[in-house]
Amino acid sequence: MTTAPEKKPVQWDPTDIKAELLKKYPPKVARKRARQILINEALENDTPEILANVRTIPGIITMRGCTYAGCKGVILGPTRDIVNLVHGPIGCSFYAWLTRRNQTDAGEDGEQYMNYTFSTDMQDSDIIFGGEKKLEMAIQEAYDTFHPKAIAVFATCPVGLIGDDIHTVARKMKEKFGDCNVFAFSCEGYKGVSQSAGHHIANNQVFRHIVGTNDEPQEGEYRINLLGEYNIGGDGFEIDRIFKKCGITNVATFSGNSTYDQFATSHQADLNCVMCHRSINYVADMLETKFGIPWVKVNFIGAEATAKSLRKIAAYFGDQELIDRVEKVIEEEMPAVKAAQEDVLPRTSGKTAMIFVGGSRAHHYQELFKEMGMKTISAGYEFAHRDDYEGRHVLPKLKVDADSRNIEEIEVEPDETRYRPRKTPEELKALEEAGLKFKSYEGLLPDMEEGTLVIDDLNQYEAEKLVELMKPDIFCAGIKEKFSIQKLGIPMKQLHSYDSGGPYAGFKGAINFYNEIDRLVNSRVWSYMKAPWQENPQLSGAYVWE
Amino acid sequence: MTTAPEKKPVQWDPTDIKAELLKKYPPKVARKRARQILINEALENDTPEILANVRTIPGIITMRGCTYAGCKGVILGPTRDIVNLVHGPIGCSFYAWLTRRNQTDAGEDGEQYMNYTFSTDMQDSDIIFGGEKKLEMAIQEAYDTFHPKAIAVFATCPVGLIGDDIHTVARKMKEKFGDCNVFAFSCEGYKGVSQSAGHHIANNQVFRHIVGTNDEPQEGEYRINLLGEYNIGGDGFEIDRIFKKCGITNVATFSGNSTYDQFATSHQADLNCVMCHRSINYVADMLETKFGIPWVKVNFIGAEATAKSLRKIAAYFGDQELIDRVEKVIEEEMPAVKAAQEDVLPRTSGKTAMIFVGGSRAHHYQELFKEMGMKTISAGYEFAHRDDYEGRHVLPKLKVDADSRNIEEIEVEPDETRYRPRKTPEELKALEEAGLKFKSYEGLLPDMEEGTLVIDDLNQYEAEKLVELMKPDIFCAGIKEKFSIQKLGIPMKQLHSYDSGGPYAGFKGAINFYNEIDRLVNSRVWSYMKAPWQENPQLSGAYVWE
Amino acid sequence: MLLRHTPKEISERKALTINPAKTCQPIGAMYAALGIHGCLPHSHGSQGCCAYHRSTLTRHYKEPVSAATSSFTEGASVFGGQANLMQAFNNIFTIYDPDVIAVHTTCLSETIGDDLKQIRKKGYAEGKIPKNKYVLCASTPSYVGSHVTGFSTMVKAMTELAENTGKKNGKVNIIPGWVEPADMEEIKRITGLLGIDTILFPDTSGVLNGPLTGKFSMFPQGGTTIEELKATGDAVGTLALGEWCSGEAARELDKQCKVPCTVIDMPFGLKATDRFVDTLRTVAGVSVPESLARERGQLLDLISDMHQYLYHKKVAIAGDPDQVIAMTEFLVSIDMLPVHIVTGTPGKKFEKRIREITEGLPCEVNVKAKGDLFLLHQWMKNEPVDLLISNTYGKYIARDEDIPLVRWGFPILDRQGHQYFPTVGYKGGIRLLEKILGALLDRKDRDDPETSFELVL
Amino acid sequence: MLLRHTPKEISERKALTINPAKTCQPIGAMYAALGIHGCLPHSHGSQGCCAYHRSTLTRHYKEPVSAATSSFTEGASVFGGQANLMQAFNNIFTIYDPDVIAVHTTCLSETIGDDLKQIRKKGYAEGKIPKNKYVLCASTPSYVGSHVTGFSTMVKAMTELAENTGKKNGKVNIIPGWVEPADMEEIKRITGLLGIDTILFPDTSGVLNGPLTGKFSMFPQGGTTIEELKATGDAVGTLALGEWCSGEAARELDKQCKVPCTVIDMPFGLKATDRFVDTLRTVAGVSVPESLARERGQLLDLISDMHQYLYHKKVAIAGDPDQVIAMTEFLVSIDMLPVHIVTGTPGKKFEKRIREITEGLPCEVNVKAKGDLFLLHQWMKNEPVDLLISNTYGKYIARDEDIPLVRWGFPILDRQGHQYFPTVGYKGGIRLLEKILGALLDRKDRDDPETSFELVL
Repeated sequence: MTTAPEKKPVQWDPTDIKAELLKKYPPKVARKRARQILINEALENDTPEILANVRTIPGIITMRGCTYAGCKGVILGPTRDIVNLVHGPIGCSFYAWLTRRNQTDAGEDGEQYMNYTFSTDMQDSDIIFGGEKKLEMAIQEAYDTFHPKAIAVFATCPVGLIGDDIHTVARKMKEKFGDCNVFAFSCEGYKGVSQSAGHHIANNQVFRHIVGTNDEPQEGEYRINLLGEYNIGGDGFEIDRIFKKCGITNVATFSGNSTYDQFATSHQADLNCVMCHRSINYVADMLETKFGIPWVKVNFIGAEATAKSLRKIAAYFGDQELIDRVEKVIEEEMPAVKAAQEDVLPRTSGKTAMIFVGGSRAHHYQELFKEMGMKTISAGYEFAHRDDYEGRHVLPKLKVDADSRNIEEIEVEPDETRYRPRKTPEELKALEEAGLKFKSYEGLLPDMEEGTLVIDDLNQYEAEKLVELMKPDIFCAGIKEKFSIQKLGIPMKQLHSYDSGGPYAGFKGAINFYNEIDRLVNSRVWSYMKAPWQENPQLSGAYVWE
Repeated sequence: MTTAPEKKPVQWDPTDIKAELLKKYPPKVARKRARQILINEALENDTPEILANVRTIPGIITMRGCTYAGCKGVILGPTRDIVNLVHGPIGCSFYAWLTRRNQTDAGEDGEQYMNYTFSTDMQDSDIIFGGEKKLEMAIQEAYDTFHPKAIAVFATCPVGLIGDDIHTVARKMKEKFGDCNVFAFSCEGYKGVSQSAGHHIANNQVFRHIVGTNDEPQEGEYRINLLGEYNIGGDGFEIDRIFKKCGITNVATFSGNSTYDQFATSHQADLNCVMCHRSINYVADMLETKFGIPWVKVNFIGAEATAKSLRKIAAYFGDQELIDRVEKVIEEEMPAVKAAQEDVLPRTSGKTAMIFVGGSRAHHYQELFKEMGMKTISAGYEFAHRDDYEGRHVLPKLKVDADSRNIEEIEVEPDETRYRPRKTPEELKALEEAGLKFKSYEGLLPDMEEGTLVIDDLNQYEAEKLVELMKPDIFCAGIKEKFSIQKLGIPMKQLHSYDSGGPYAGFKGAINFYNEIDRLVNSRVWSYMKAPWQENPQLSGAYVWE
Repeated sequence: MLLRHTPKEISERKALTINPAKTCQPIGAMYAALGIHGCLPHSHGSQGCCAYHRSTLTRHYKEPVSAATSSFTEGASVFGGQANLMQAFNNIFTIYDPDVIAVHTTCLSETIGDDLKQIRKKGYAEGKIPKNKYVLCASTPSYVGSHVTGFSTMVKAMTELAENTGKKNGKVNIIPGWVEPADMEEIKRITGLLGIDTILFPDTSGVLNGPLTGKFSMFPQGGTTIEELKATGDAVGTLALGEWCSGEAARELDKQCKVPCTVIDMPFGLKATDRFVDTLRTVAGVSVPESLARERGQLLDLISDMHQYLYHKKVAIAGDPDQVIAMTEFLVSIDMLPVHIVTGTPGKKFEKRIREITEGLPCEVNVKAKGDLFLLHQWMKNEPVDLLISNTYGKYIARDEDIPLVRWGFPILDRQGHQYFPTVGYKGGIRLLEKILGALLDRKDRDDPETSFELVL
Repeated sequence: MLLRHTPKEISERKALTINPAKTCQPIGAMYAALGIHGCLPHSHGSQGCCAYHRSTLTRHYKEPVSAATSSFTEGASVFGGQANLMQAFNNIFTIYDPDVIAVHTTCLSETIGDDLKQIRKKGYAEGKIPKNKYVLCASTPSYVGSHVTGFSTMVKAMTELAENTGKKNGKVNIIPGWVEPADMEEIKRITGLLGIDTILFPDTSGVLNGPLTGKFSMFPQGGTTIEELKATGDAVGTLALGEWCSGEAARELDKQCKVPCTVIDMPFGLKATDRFVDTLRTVAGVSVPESLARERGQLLDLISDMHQYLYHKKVAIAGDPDQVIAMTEFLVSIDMLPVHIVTGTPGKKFEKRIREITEGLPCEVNVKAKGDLFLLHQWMKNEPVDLLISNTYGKYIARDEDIPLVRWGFPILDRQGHQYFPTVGYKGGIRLLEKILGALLDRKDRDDPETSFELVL
């Protein structure tokens, strides 16, 4: 494998870059974007403020999707035994059909609707006369054909506008069936400012309609829930493999490879581990408030991060047997990781990356790049909030604006019968003092080097400029961004869906990632950009044979 | 399915056609070809004389192959447990590698070398210094690698010329190995005038080196050998299916799907059934002379012919149980045949065919066409002798010419210990009187209508002319002929290798053939020859929209 | 089983669509708009629509697909999207500087009743749209028709630019319909061989099958230019390929500019290509050159050579109406048996055409417009086929039923080649045939028992 | 198992060839001769040779292949074939009336020592060869080299016709080597794009990929004409593609007519095509047009888009030297790992080139000239691969080892398309890549567990 020809060293000053990015914008746009583009100067507990979770500017070619995508696509998508029925014109259902690479095991019961997509395929008559009847009939037909445990209904843009009352229809059908839970999501695409609103709507309803509805005792010790892990490319499978090896019981994953019953019994877990802070931290809060389950932030992206997260869980339970077992697992898994790391390091060290995804991934994946000796020179989120950048300490300061006001916040009280604090206040305090932080997330900024560029809601124009100016060795974003970046001769890795790869979580995932990035940044392919006649373009003007 | 557009009726007189075929030839060529092109006026027992089994004229684009092809390709090709080693330059081995569609079942012992080809790949040094050493070494390497029952060595053109003594090498290696029979064939390509010489050389050596070498008693009643059936497209499998159903034991097929041991025990059969008269009638004679096994001509091409052949066998054995069983089998098999026949007849009746292949196929296949209501308006053989056209009564009259003189005729005597007449002369006479003819073949001519054209060793030029003038609905020959005929818009069916089809023998084969010919003569495809702008070629010369 | 819950028994569904064989209008409008040079498609609605369409087109083409959105929020949904669109005009022309913005609506903006043309007027009036720039408007409610309808509507919107100067320019308009960039290139090659001066619109060749050169251009070299679109009004006639995709635009041109039109099938397969070439020859008064006749003969040659593997093989097809009609005719013409035929797009005319084409076949034919892949799969369970022709979503059915799949149509998300090799025209027919034969023969090679495994096919 | 007797253990074979990766000279001479317009190839030997070559070429092309033979009998083999050949000259010119007969020898006529040129002389002298007709003579003993050698020898024989008038005609000779008719067409298209006036010889396009029209022509429209062959002597230079196939002829032209020559690899894949185009550009002093650069960029785009499926996949290759060298380079250039490489044609230079190309790969590479498929199969049993690239005979190995097969080279007896779609040039590279990806992704779709079955690839 040969390395692409050495690039010319690019001297850049972050201030200049920022100015360059803003230069072409109309003044109003420039002013707004200026607040979303930040030159990092985070110090411990002192992070600069960034504007996030605000409207995308019309006409700007954005990376963002909609609320429906966050709700149906991201959160409910990977639930395998729920029939997810989209109420709306056909497109919304079509586009969310199998495009996210959530892997799913049909399990012992064999219920697996992930490969299907269901829609009411609203027609103009439904828009004019209302679609409730059709929705009701569609629910009935789904029930008659499949007899699923649950049917979830998703509203698309016109549903809210024409006033279809999907919740009433759902309730009615649930009562009619008796053996099938039917519930609905008011996740019209225009709500909120990004997918994030959809996550919230989805999680609220899952919490309201499923969580805590099954008190049947479950087997297993060291019982946790894994929150905000969607089993893209099999990440969840790898994490579950590690949990199993450690003897940790994962009661419910929210929501990769999940089942209805996992959500229903998730209140029986003793610890909530939060992966993607953005999409689910409020569920962790609600689970604590209602059932008394504490939560910690974990990260299984990166081998070291995985080891650290496992140790956190072991420390929480405090059982020496578990602590030993976790250490043994880490000891067993790390040699292969180290070997892979050593293999790639000579080829990857000193290279640079940019990451613009998520949620949390723009933060988590920096761990993996660091393990490869690569520096993330610019990063940002697509749909995060300020706390994801600056840490949870800014939460009280966040303002509720017109868009976030419309996203329901559930008021939760301790459950009358099920609330059970897992640790006494003293135990919690002792754990905190021993370094185990609960309900804590410091955000992206403190983990990035000074002078790096942190940009919220990056758009196509800025992405192209950034790449042109800073010439990273790799750029990470989503499918829409992939090929415009690659046209510039820079390899691009999707970190939403991982292109074709994965898992990248856990120990085996780290190895996969090292090799994948090695492949990308060291491929011969990027060295062919110029044809020989461009590299040596002089023309003889006549037959040289003559 | 639509029928191709009705052709203009072609009025032709066979004399004119013949004249037209000969017109362009140089006088010497015309004179020779005139004797090979015959306007049929055969009456029972009175057939006109045709010139056959003579040299192909140099420069003429012939359908014929060589002696090596007849020996290695046709006869020994379908023997599965013999390592067939070609001594010569690589080509001869390469071309005879898997190209004939002989089907073979690896059987219980699992020995199956058909998918391999073996060669000494002679180099110029071998030509200069002799190839015996290399041959010896190649035999040794084959033996060491595969430990086969037998290794057969085939001479290619240069071998005879440089004087390699392959028979001595074979004998030496046979003695050296002890458990592997090694024998050789002097089947240089230039011998004889066609493949036919190669069949003869092959059969002689099989008879000399293998037949009758295994006296271990074999199981089964009503024991026959099937001679001259090569299991192209699975014909032999279908015939064996029928035999099995009838309770007839097929000891050895010469040589489709055959094994060494089948040949070795074939002298234990009680009747020889000859399919392809051309390639093997002399083996039948030798088996009768040496072991006392009578032979009858059979034909399993055509459902009626199959029934007739089965009845012949049953009649020979004369056992009522067998006779009844054969009738029962015919009764069971015929309804499906009749149904298929009735299905195609409305679409095939009245159509015309030409057949130029073989051996015997140009005769046998006329049966199947007749069953479809189709007339064979011209036919001929590629490598047959006069007796195949005119019947065995001409055998005494055949002259031995320079080419046939070189093909060995084995002198056979009754075997001292193994000769055993299967029937008394009285029994044979009684059977003859009851209509069962032994050693009898009337040839092609009596079975063809008067005025049809019978042409020996048809060549490309004549084929094209024939098709242009007589416009048959289908033409049958080999792969070399296929596409020049089809370019004329006439479907062409290979009857050497059946293109991709088969089996066409037996009852199921008949059904296959009806359907295949129906497909060919009624395909829509041949109706598209003219583009619409050719069918309606007037030009407006300007935009019609204007 | 991937689709383990699909029962063999078919029960009527009146309200529930499962695994659709269509998507909604806006993506068609976006694809069509990409066929105009220097055009930025714009989705007037929630930003998710635009993201979904860009993602799907990107996955199909493995190419950048630039498009903007009005990024509706709840406010816009209540008060109307005019402010968003005005802001978008300004931002787009300032930042990306396209020659034209092609705006299409969504179910959202349609439901609230935004009037694009009125907003455009305002855009010009307030200087948000520069005087020398263009904005096309297409009303593409997602709850009517399908992606095909959206395509058709945007193509029709292009005719707005046509100018009838009163002087014919001698050109023939060709509306290719929703075909691949490589198909559009092939249509141009064929008209070039015929020596006809044409305007092809839309034309995504050079836009969605671009090279990798180390440079990114938001507006690649390809696409029908504004000048060409203007000139369509002076053309001598319009040849529209595919009633569903192209008929409306052709008739609109006739209505607006008195350009006479002929609507024929898309030129997939022998007969439809014959009609395409013959129509062109007739209307333009040219001769068909030997080179093109040779391609026809090559296709025919291949058909006849391999007929034994095609004959009476049963095929299930899912796709868009114009494509499926032409494909069905092609299959029938080569003696194959299309037995289950579905399009997601509504239209009784589709079923009628299929019935006509398949009349007299020695088998029952199931056909449904506004059908879905779930139904097609059920049909296949009841009457198995030898081959499935569909977009990539068919792979789940193909694997479950162990049936070979030829990927054809939109979207193809898991194989490459459709960008580069046409399936229209005679050469395209050869490619289709190569694909069909490859699928059937690969299966044969896999399944043949060792006794009859074949070297020569 | 189809090849159930092939042991994993490799023992050296000195005398026995099993399942060869070559055939003998004459078929190459016949194929080359078919690339001359109005030429009837003639096999001077036993009639079986001619029958075998015609059959093999027919099965590969599914086209008529006309060729004559001297039909040696035992007598001719003893007394020499002169009488047969004289008779053949007379018959052929009388009956078939070709412009030229291209005679090649066989092991038979070589062993007995027939002197073709002397017989030709006699043929002219005795009027068996009309004055205005031509006879080419190629000595192609089957026991030397391989079919590639025979091809090369006949191409060299063609240079006999070259005439050096002393006045350059401004043309560039291109000797394409043993490639498909579609490849020859593609080479002409590329030189056309470059605006270079060329003489391509031999040229089987139009000969072995003809149309079905209801007419049969023994001498189809294609092929290099005698006039063109004559003009090669006045060309400004010769570009020979492939040392094995074309080097000899190019050097002969230089020797005879002082036409300078350059021998480069066959233009399969990115880099070899780059060199082909760049050499043409340099020697002809032309600019590379944007259209060709775009094709290059498209190939590169596809490589980069699908690199994840290609990267470090192991490949076994069997084929002819010029082709295999170029293919190996292509695979290395796209980060695949060609690990087992066999050609049947002898020549240590082959192994040297392959070693150079594969230097530094992170795997051991097995390479053998004068090897056979039996050995390749044994290598594959010891070090399994992800893909096999070979002619049709590889299908037995592929099925036994359950490895996907891309059919490429000669002969291809069981699939169609090679006649119509080139694999040379950038477009050909896209096609090769499509085939390779198709094979790998079909396997992936077959083998992926249901949990990770993918919609988007």
